[in-house]
Amino acid sequence: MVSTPENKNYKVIGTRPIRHDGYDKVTGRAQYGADIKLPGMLTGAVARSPYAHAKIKSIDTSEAEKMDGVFAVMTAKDLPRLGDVVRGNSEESGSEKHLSENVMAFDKVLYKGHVVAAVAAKDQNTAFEAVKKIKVDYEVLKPVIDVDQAMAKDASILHEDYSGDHLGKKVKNTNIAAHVRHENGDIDNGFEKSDLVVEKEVDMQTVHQGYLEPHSGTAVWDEEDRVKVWTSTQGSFAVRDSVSKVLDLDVSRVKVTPMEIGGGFGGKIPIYLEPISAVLSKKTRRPVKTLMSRTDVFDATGPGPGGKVKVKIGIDSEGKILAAYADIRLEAGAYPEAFIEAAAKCVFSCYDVPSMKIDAYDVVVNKPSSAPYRAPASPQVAFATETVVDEICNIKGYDPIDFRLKNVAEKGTRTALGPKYRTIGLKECLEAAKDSDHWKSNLDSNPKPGKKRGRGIASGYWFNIGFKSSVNLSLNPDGKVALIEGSTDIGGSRASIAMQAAEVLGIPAEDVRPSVVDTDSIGITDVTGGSRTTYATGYAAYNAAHKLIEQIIEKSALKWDINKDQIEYSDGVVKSKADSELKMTLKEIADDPPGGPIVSSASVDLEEAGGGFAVHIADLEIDEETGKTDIVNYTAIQDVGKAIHPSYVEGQMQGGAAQGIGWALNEEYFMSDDGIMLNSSYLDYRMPTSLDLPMINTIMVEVPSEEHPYGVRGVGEPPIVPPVPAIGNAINNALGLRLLSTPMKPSRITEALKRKK
Amino acid sequence: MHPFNYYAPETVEEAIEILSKYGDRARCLAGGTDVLVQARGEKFELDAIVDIKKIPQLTKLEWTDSYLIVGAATPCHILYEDSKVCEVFPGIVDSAFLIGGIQIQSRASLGGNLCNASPSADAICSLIVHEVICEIAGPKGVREIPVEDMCTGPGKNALTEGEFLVSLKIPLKKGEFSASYERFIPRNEMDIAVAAVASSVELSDGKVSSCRVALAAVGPTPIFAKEASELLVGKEPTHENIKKVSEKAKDIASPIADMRGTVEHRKDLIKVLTRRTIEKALERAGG
Amino acid sequence: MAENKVKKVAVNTTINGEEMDILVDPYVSLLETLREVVGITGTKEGCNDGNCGACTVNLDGRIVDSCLVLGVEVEGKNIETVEGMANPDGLHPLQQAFLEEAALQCGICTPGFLVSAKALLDNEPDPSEERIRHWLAGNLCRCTGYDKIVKAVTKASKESK
Amino acid sequence: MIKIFLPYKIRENLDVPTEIEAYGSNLRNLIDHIEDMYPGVKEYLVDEGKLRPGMSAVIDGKTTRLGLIHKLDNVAEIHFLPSIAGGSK
Repeated sequence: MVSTPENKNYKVIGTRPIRHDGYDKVTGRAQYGADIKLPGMLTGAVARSPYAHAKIKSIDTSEAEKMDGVFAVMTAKDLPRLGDVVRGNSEESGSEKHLSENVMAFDKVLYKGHVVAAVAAKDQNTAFEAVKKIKVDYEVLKPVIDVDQAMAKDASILHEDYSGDHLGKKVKNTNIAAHVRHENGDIDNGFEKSDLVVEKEVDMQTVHQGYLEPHSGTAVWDEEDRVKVWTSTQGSFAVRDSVSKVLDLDVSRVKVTPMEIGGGFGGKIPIYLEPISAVLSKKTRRPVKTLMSRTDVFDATGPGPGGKVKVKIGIDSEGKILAAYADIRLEAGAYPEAFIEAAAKCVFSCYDVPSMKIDAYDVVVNKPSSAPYRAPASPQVAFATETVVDEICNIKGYDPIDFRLKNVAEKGTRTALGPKYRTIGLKECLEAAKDSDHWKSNLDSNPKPGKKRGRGIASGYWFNIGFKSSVNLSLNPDGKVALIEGSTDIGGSRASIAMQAAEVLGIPAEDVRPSVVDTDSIGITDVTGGSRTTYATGYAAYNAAHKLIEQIIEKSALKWDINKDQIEYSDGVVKSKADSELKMTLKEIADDPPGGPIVSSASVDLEEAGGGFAVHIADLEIDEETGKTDIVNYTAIQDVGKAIHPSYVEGQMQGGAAQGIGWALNEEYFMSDDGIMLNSSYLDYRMPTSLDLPMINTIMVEVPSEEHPYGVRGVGEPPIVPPVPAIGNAINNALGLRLLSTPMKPSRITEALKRKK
Repeated sequence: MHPFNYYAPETVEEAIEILSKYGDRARCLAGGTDVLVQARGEKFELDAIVDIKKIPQLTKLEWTDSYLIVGAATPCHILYEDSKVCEVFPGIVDSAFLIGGIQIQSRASLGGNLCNASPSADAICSLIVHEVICEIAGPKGVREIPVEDMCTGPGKNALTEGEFLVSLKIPLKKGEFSASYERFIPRNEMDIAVAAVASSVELSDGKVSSCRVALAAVGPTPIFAKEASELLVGKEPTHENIKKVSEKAKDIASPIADMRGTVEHRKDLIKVLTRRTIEKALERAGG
Repeated sequence: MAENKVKKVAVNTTINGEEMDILVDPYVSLLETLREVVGITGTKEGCNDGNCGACTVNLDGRIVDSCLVLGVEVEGKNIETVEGMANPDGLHPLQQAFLEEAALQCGICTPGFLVSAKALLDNEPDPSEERIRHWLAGNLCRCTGYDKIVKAVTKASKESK
Repeated sequence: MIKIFLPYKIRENLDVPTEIEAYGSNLRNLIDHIEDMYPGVKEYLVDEGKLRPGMSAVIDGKTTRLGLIHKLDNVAEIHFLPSIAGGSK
């Protein structure tokens, strides 16, 4: 497609080497959070609230303390009470008080599964039995479990002590933690001039990231008041910061060693068990490991927000969008922050909209405190926008790709929040979709009797965050390079980072050996999330590799006693420009270099890497009698900037699509009126199995980002955005029915079919 | 989980003795795919678990002149990997092939599925339409009951203290008999039935000489839909006649709404699945 | 009811070809036995109720969810886990194919998939895509969308012929 | 002069037009200039000598990571926006 910024033929980038950590992961050697074993280690277990909303009147731990094999019991009294300070301005907003209360409730439980106490015991079964003996006296309160209930006039209030920020005004006694607005142009005029205005409201149930590895937290609190933590996390430094805040310790007293991480998708950014294990360790002077069950994971960790989104779009008679309005109400869960600013940024991101207005509400409800889930809030808003766009195309008979191309956002288009796009590749994705075998194929319009087929298309967006990353390199005496980084590797990032260093150094990917290390051993590195890792940590590796070359040249100059301007480096060889006989391999220069070993380090604090766009095409088949939907053909098209390791880029596209398909068709928090999740197991939280999906075709479009030397854009998040609307649009195509609630499960389809008749 | 001891008796008598001693604080362990999950989930507290797989007749398939006798702890895969069972009882195999995934089928048994008495159990409807007889051993000796009398409520069965299910006797039919089981799940595997139906038919001179329809996940126990079944007996298996059975089955279904399905959807599904399973059974029976 | 006295049970079993005597609490799962008693942690816990397949092991030639087997049940049995797949000559063709096809992202489900897929290929050298998908339906993966896993199993089946 | 766009809530509460113009050699000076024209704005943008937590400045399409020391050479427009959380709460 477009040439990359460095504009050259790559030797390493774009190839598909075996990932460095792969051998440990196919042999069972890789150590994940639960796999750690320390000498004298005890097992922790937590007591959780059976109620979604209640005041804690008292906690009696005496029976548990008396049990054989129980070493310590803790409650929130063992944690410092923190004030309400807003932290940071980047990925770590929110309040310390809420951070701490979410780890363990002080006065009030705000969701079923909220931790109220913990024990450390000789083994898991003893710990579980002890937890059963902890008696908590609750005053049960009425829960609010969705945005309508929470925003109602007489709603039960979660945070009596908290003020909501409603367009800059402090408001007490509200579950609306924030109301923000963005305005751009004159929408009243825009709608007035419109030839057609379409409005839809979608309703999305809470969903879970569903990572296969439950959370864990292992800690040792030593006599010097230093806390060592081992955990499975997307960000060891984020854990260090959070743990130090909750325990009121200086960050340097906390050392976090990241274990291998069994999936996260945003959900392994918050802390849960780490401070609990630490306090239990302080009380017992022994290492403590605490694990979650699958039900705990569903009940008490990071769901992606449910909520309601209303979108209204007006077009002129030529099919150009004139105005757009969005009303976004998302569930934050128990504590504020439902990613409403991200929602606002994403809602009209695929279109050039001359006038728009967005109202977004961050609403607390009695569900677990929501965590980022892969492009947080973007799928929710895309469902509304892409449904409206599809409806416009249906009403006017427009080709859905042509309409999107006519209104496409591209470089220079003003985005919803105001700033203009830098180079982006949505147009190229739409063109690739139009040109794809899938789009050109005939939808089998004559399926088996009783079955209907439909095709849907949708676009989606996620911006990539930048932020801080650090990388150290050292040239080993054998001429190979050790790469030290702080980005926990959730799906092949060791490889994609090492490959960027290898490209700079002109050596094979396998000659750069990456290690992910603890927080004492590398500079600050922000979370593996926000589609930033290959971009930002890769950029740090790129810079560090260039610095390493500087070192190599400097030391060669010393060794040969010539001016360093006379030396050039390429592909693992240092040469004198003047004397062709004078050259050394990396192995030769690495063997006893003058003035000490050859090392380098680099750190970055980056801006966003231009946005990432995806376009998905879904063909499905519906059994009209049962409402069962099967995906029969699926294609994911995405601007990936530059695919460093194409296999893992495809993997992100396929995995994101699969999660989105699950979200569209079956996944939901099925809540009782009391605020209890009734389907908190893999049996009833229906994630797709291998038999539920077809092969997922991928088309990687490469429009390089302007902000990265190789043009990298994040690739992990955009692919979860289009599936929900693509499937909704395909269902409409098959049946002539608009389903506006997720999941679009069989019973909803048969009900809608009956209503239609 | 409350700690329990493990017993692995090698005779029926030994098993009865242990079960009698512990009463409701003991459970049999066949495949463990339900009992271990429930013990862990604190559905009940156990002091003893009695592994019955070491009693030879509990894991045996035996063909007699009148029956296929399936040991109660025989894992599902034994059934669907046996070509004779597949040929003679495809309806039973339908169920055995649907319980859980491959891992579960290595362990889970029809007997366990029956004793667990879940309203949505995949095996029970098939057993009902095959007129299976349960052979139960207990302190007072061996007794036999028809399978439809086994489930007495959600998770409750007809076994009394010290008793356990030894085997399932599936009667061999002389005529053109076959059966089919189908469940509806939103996914394609690893799911619990939203609604399910098993149907069996026996043909004689182009007419249905016997028919049995059983429904799951639409009542507190799997239901033998007797009144629906009877509508086809003595009739030709026409669309119109099958439709009457389906509609009656739908009437009989009395589901609840829960996370797995709505009342209306479940009732509609019963109608669809009744028709589909009867048609499939007819096709298999050679009709 | 008097306190129920529960004693550990001695179990003789063979794990990845190594016969061993272990002492287990009668109520703990084979999964916990492998991880906590034997000390091999390649077998993972994803749900502890038989719905994810992360703890799949091969028990006397059949795959099972080790969370739904008691440790005491494996007396005299033969267990194979992911740790037993590679041999001194190298990786099993499935392990190699998973690496080459990028069939893992986070890797937590990988041991279960490998053990399951090996049992399939041991008995059926040339399974169809549909058969592979059906066989692996008891193993959940949240990262890959299964595409590359199915391709890797297909590739290994072709290569081990 | 640089075109400046302030968040809705600041405009609404301090009666600032949608689009204003200001100048400064760096972001700090620019904010001081805005404050001269529209007293009260600085309080929303700056806290303890840094960009206020939760506030970001997008300079010609790129969110600054340098904050108030960001030099403003050849800059056309700056959007002050609520920063977007994507991490831990």
